[in-house]
Amino acid sequence: GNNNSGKIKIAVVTNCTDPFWDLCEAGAKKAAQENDVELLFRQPERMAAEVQKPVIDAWVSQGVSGIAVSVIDPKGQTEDLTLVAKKVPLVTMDNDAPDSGRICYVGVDNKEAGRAVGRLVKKILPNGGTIALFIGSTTSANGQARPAGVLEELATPEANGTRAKHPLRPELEGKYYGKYFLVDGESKTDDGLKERAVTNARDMLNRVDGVPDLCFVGLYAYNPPAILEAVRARSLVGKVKIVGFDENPETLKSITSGDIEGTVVQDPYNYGYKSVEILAAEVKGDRSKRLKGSAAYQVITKDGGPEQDINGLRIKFPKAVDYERTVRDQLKSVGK
Amino acid sequence: MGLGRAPMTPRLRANGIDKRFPGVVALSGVTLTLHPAEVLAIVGENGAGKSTLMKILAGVYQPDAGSVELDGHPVRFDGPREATRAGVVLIHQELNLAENLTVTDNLFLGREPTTGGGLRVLNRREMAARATGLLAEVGLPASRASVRVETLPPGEKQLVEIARALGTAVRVLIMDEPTSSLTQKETERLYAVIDRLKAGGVSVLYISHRLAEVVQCADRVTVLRDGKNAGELEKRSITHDNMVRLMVGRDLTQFYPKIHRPGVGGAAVLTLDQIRYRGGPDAPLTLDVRAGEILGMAGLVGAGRTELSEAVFGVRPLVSGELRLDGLPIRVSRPSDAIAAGVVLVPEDRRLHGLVAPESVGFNLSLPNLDRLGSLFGVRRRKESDLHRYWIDRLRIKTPSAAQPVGLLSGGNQQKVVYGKWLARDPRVLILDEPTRGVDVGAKAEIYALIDELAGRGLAVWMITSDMEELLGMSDRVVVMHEGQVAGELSRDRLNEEAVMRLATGGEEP
Amino acid sequence: MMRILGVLALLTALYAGLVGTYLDNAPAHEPASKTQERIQGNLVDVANIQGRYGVIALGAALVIITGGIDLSIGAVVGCSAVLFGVLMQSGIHPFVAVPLVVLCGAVVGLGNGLLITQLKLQPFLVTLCGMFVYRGAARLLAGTVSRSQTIEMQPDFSSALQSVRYFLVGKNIKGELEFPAEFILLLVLAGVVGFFLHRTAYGRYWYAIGHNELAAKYAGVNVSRQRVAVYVICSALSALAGVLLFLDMPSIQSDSGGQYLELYAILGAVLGGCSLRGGEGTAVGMVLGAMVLPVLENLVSIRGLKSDVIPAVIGLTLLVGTIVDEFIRRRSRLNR
Amino acid sequence: MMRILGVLALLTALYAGLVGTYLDNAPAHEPASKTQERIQGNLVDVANIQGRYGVIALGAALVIITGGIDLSIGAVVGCSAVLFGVLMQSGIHPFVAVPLVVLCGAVVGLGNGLLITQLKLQPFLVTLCGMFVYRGAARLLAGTVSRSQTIEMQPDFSSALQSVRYFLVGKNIKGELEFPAEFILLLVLAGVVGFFLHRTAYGRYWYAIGHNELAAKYAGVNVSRQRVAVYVICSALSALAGVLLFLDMPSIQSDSGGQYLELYAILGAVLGGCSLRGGEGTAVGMVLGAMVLPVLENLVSIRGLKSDVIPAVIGLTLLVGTIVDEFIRRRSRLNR
Ligand SMILES: Nc1ncnc2c1ncn2[C@@H]1O[C@H](COP(=O)(O)OP(=O)(O)OP(=O)(O)O)[C@@H](O)[C@H]1O
Ligand SMILES: Nc1ncnc2c1ncn2[C@@H]1O[C@H](COP(=O)(O)OP(=O)(O)OP(=O)(O)O)[C@@H](O)[C@H]1O
Ligand SMILES: [Mg+2]
Ligand SMILES: [Mg+2]
Repeated sequence: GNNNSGKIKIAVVTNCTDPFWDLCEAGAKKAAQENDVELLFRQPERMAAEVQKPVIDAWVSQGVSGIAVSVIDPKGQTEDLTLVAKKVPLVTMDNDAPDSGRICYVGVDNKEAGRAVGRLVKKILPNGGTIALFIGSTTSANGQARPAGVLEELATPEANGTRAKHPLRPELEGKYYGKYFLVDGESKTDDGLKERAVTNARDMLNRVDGVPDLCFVGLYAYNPPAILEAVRARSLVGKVKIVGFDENPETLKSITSGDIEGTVVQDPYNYGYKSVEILAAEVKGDRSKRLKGSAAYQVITKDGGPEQDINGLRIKFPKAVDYERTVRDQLKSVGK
Repeated sequence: MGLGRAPMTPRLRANGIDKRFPGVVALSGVTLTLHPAEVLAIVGENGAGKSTLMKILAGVYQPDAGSVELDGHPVRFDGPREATRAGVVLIHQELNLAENLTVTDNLFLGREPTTGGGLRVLNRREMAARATGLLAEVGLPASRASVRVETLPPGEKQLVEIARALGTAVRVLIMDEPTSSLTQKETERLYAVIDRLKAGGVSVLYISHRLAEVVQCADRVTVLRDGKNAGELEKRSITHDNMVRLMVGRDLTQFYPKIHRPGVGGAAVLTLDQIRYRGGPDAPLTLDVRAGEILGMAGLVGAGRTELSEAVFGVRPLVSGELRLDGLPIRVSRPSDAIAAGVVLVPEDRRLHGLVAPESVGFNLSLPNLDRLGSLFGVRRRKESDLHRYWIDRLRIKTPSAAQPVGLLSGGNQQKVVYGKWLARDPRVLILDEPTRGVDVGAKAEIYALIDELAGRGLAVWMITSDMEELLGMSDRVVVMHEGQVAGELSRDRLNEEAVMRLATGGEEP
Repeated sequence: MMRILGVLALLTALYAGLVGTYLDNAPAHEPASKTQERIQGNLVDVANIQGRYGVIALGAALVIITGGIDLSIGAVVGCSAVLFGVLMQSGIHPFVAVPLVVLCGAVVGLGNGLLITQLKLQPFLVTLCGMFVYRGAARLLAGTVSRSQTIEMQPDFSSALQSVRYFLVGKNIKGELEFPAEFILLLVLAGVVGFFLHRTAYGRYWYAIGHNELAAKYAGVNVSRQRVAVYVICSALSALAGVLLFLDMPSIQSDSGGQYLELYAILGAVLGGCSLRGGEGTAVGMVLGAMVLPVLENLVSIRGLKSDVIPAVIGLTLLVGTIVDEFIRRRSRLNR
Repeated sequence: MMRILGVLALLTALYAGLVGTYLDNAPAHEPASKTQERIQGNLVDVANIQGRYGVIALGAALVIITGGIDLSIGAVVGCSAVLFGVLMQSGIHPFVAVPLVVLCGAVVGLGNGLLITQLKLQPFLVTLCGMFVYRGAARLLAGTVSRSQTIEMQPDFSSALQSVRYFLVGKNIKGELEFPAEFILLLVLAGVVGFFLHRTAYGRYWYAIGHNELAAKYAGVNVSRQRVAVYVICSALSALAGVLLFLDMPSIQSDSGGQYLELYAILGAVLGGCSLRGGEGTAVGMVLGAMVLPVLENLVSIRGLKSDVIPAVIGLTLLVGTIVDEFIRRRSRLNR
């Protein structure tokens, strides 16, 4: 007999390993304690459905009472998740698979959050400019939704993805989204390699050398610090604006110091907390915890700002210093 | 000779040495005594345990029982390094050189002259100076010093090994078949080296299957049979017949079979017509190998005999000219083509080219014959084991079973496996490159009888050999090579050592 | 023979651990039959994955037996999976697409083999370049492919795709795993490979080449042809594994599908008794070797190990397994 | 000698392509001196990365020369980077931490080497297990480490860390890259390695062991000790590279820092003339070989190639380079 065998087991499977998910784990742990359930938390080695699936299968077969999954490819995974949802209560988090029969979704709408990034860019470069997007991969759901959101926001109301050469540097091909010229017309990917994230930014800096009104956008958590590292090495801090995504501690610190303009965060701590809370309640037949719609992202800048209603969501604009403190406290509980 | 005086303590003594390998008792209770400044020859059949004993003396193996004394003190070498330090140096039967390094590097490998203390910076000047001297001792030109070993022919590699041993502070030099790939000329130079060592007080253990050499250079002979001492011979009683009797346990009378072969001089089976091959000499070469004859081919080390045979066997691409079998042109671009045409090669270096050492005797016997053992899609087990049994019996291959890894057999028995795999194919032309390298007298006699019988039945045999005795004893006709070219041809009645040597060194036909 | 004992011991220990974990963790009230059912279900899941690993391990092992190596396996798996999806989406019937993909795999292997034998390039280098090239090819073909996306685009293929899926992967129309079809496929393929390896002339040639290429050549073996054949088989099997991956997994991302599988395949082959020096290995060993990693991964998941601990546990288990294996072999050699 | 010509040709072509791209793309009005400055800036960037690659390529090459292989390089790099951060955070002075990390690397190499020589395990297997184990160790040590986090926890170390950074990585206090310190470090280390390889008895032993282990053993070389030494050097160099990585990157994630570097290191060594069969390679070649990939990656990204095309282009270029190299060598052999 195992000393845990009496407890209810709640499982959380993320889409990959990342400090982002450490925050989520912290939240999940907290909720597990409060609800007196056993938590199984797993960050699979790579962001690939083929790595995630065996873990989900193993846990479902072992008889967990509820499972939360960060979906990688909603369309592809729907069928499998439907099977899962038939056996145990399923919560999707971070990325949704709406048709899977999940009981609810915990997470922001990545595309909406991407639009918030676009708005930051617009605010920094109101008269247009040259931008570059950096991301790990564009084959996952969030890897597609975030750049799409950014560009959609930039494109309104004028040009949308019109092919063009850069007005000052004709060798640079790209696309116009509104007044913004996207170099190469695509996001530069680094396949999750942090070192390559730096070299990608560095090479881009070399190419756009001398171009005014630059803004680099990093859409995975590690991208903004990587961009900043390259910008520093070229002594271009302040000249090249940086906008990020997610709450990487380095990013938050650099926002406070003014080297990065801002970032859009998802509050993964609450993803973990809410997922476990909902599932634990569900086991007891309590459906009241279920969430409706998607959660609100937050926009972090140096100086913060008042809350606003945007597209039906109540959005907070905390100061970077404050938010950094919150994150740090959250992380402490997982010992990171 | 003046060395008859009885020394006080022997230089090296081995007492009651036992050594077992899985399934094989290699040595049991072997005793050996080696006096200072003495050449002691060890003879015995293949698998008698000679190499094993030498490896024990040189610290490569540890004995299961028994003791070794050096100058009266018991010693136990935990590795070749310690043995070398104590002055016991072994030249292995198989070549052991780092062929990617230069000759000089190999001469000093493991004991480089260095400066700089722990940094062990090579003292290149000293290396170069000493290398020249060492090479000169074995008769290699100084120009070889900076050449990568892999570019040397086997004979020269063997000389490099010997030179390397000479470079140590050697007190006991063990040479395990040093002459198996040497021609007469180099062998004689080796005798001179041995004489000089002896004069300097060095003791030499000398293993050879060429009994004439033993007669010429040994002071004493120890004979091993089946891993046991089989007797000793003092200088005056060292004769071919005495040694053979002790080794084999019976008399071997007819050593070189001399069957009258009417077919000699018959139709050419294999014709090399004006061929030139890649890496060979510029001038074309023409040669016939006739049915039912044994064509001997002589030449010095590096004369290009091996290369020529490889060109015929499809290893070296032909640049021009034509090969004909029974008068019909054949295309040979890889060994399988030659084999399909009935031309097979017993290569010079059996470990490299002849055998898949870790695999079994049976595996090796079957390998080129799989197309005949059922189809390629299904090897008929019964037929295969019949073949194994037949050839193991026929060639008297000494092995516990057909499943024994061939690399664990003694050298001579390995050689017999190579014969077996080819003879099982019923070839038309049998190319033999150093056919009895490392083969004991008894087995040699068997192989000679076999070759002779096959030739008598119409097989064309092309025998490349550096062993003068073998050449003179077996050949129906001899072709002598010099610098990649045919220097001359000698029919049986004009065949003698002097004529061969003259042609081989570039002299005129008598 | 002895080479198999070590891996057998390892597997036995792992399976015992797996079953033990289930029994320990079984809820107090659960009837034994139900626990057994869950164990079985999990073993079938694992067997299916083992089957897929095994298919590539067979290919890797053949290449290793001839003294070569193939680092492009993972990329070929990924590329084939993507190709399979793209072919069907472009209107090629599944029954045609499967052999076509395997054929493409064979062509890839032919390329590898010819570069290695004709241009005498090092296998490690050729297949490492291949790893980039085939990964790149996958990315050029598509971003993400999945069954559901394919059926959406080609609804006609739905039932054909379903039957292919049933026979190759064992999943019924609802996506439930009915039997470990991939493992059965592995057994069939291992039988074929074993037949070639142990009963035909070709097997002898491969062993001979692996031990001593020159001696094989001098014995009349057409070394180049055999080498090429082995690379062709390896890549064709990898392509087949790509098909399996597509059918089994919810979705395939072109930038990461099949990643690392070359290492797992080689690991399986080596655990199963192949030596990277060539010339050694048995078909039974390959199957057993390939079974190790999936059951090990399953075990660590089931036991709910922390994500951070998992790599170390896997590495140490494999290492201990290898050491045990070596000792068993050494002992058996002494006692012979 | 000839082994170097091929890689030289490849490098020349790549550098010519790089400079050509800059010249082609230079804005019409830009003075030549400015263009040149930009080119130089980029070359320094690239050189720094080449330096880091080179350090591990040296280690990989030594192992390869003795006929071994080390697949744990990447994991050791990552683990050392994390360890470096953790040590400093726990109060160990940077000047002490650097040698300590390198020492730990050496201990890891000792472990690899002893397992390989004493237990006679296959290097591929041991170091593959090592890859898991050391990656796991990194994850157990910490999630993410970074310079800024370290300085925050140990403000006293700030200036020492900065000077270490300046001398090893060439970045000043503002993070500007002033000179390619990593490349200079590589040259120094290559000098040392070259000295050992070509001028001392040890080098002779390594070549001899790689080509014919038995010959070396019979010649009285302590083969095991030399093998162990080489693994120790390789892992120590990897650990040094980990320190460099920590100093050069904004942050290191324990789950992915240094990933794939073993492949890049081996690739560098092999391009530089090492044969995986052992016994071949020169120090100059190693440096040149390690220079290829960074400049190639830089070239493709400077030219603005689409992310999806890049892997294929890199793979094909390397393949063509290898083929050219082979032809040059074959030709030189014929003309000898
Ligand atoms: N490493 C080994 N493992 C197993 N058996 C061995 C090993 N080495 C030698 N033997 C066996 O021990 C016996 C003695 O072999 P050894 O090599 O000493 O013979 P030898 O007298 O040198 O023969 P040859 O004249 O053919 O060289 C042979 O039966 C051989 O097969
Ligand atoms: N002087 C030389 N310098 C370098 N290499 C040589 C020299 N002479 C011969 N070789 C090499 O030796 C080989 C040719 O000799 P080959 O082995 O064919 O002669 P052989 O007459 O069979 O001699 P052996 O009796 O040693 O077998 C070739 O590989 C050739 O490159
Ligand atoms: Mg012997
Ligand atoms: Mg020869």
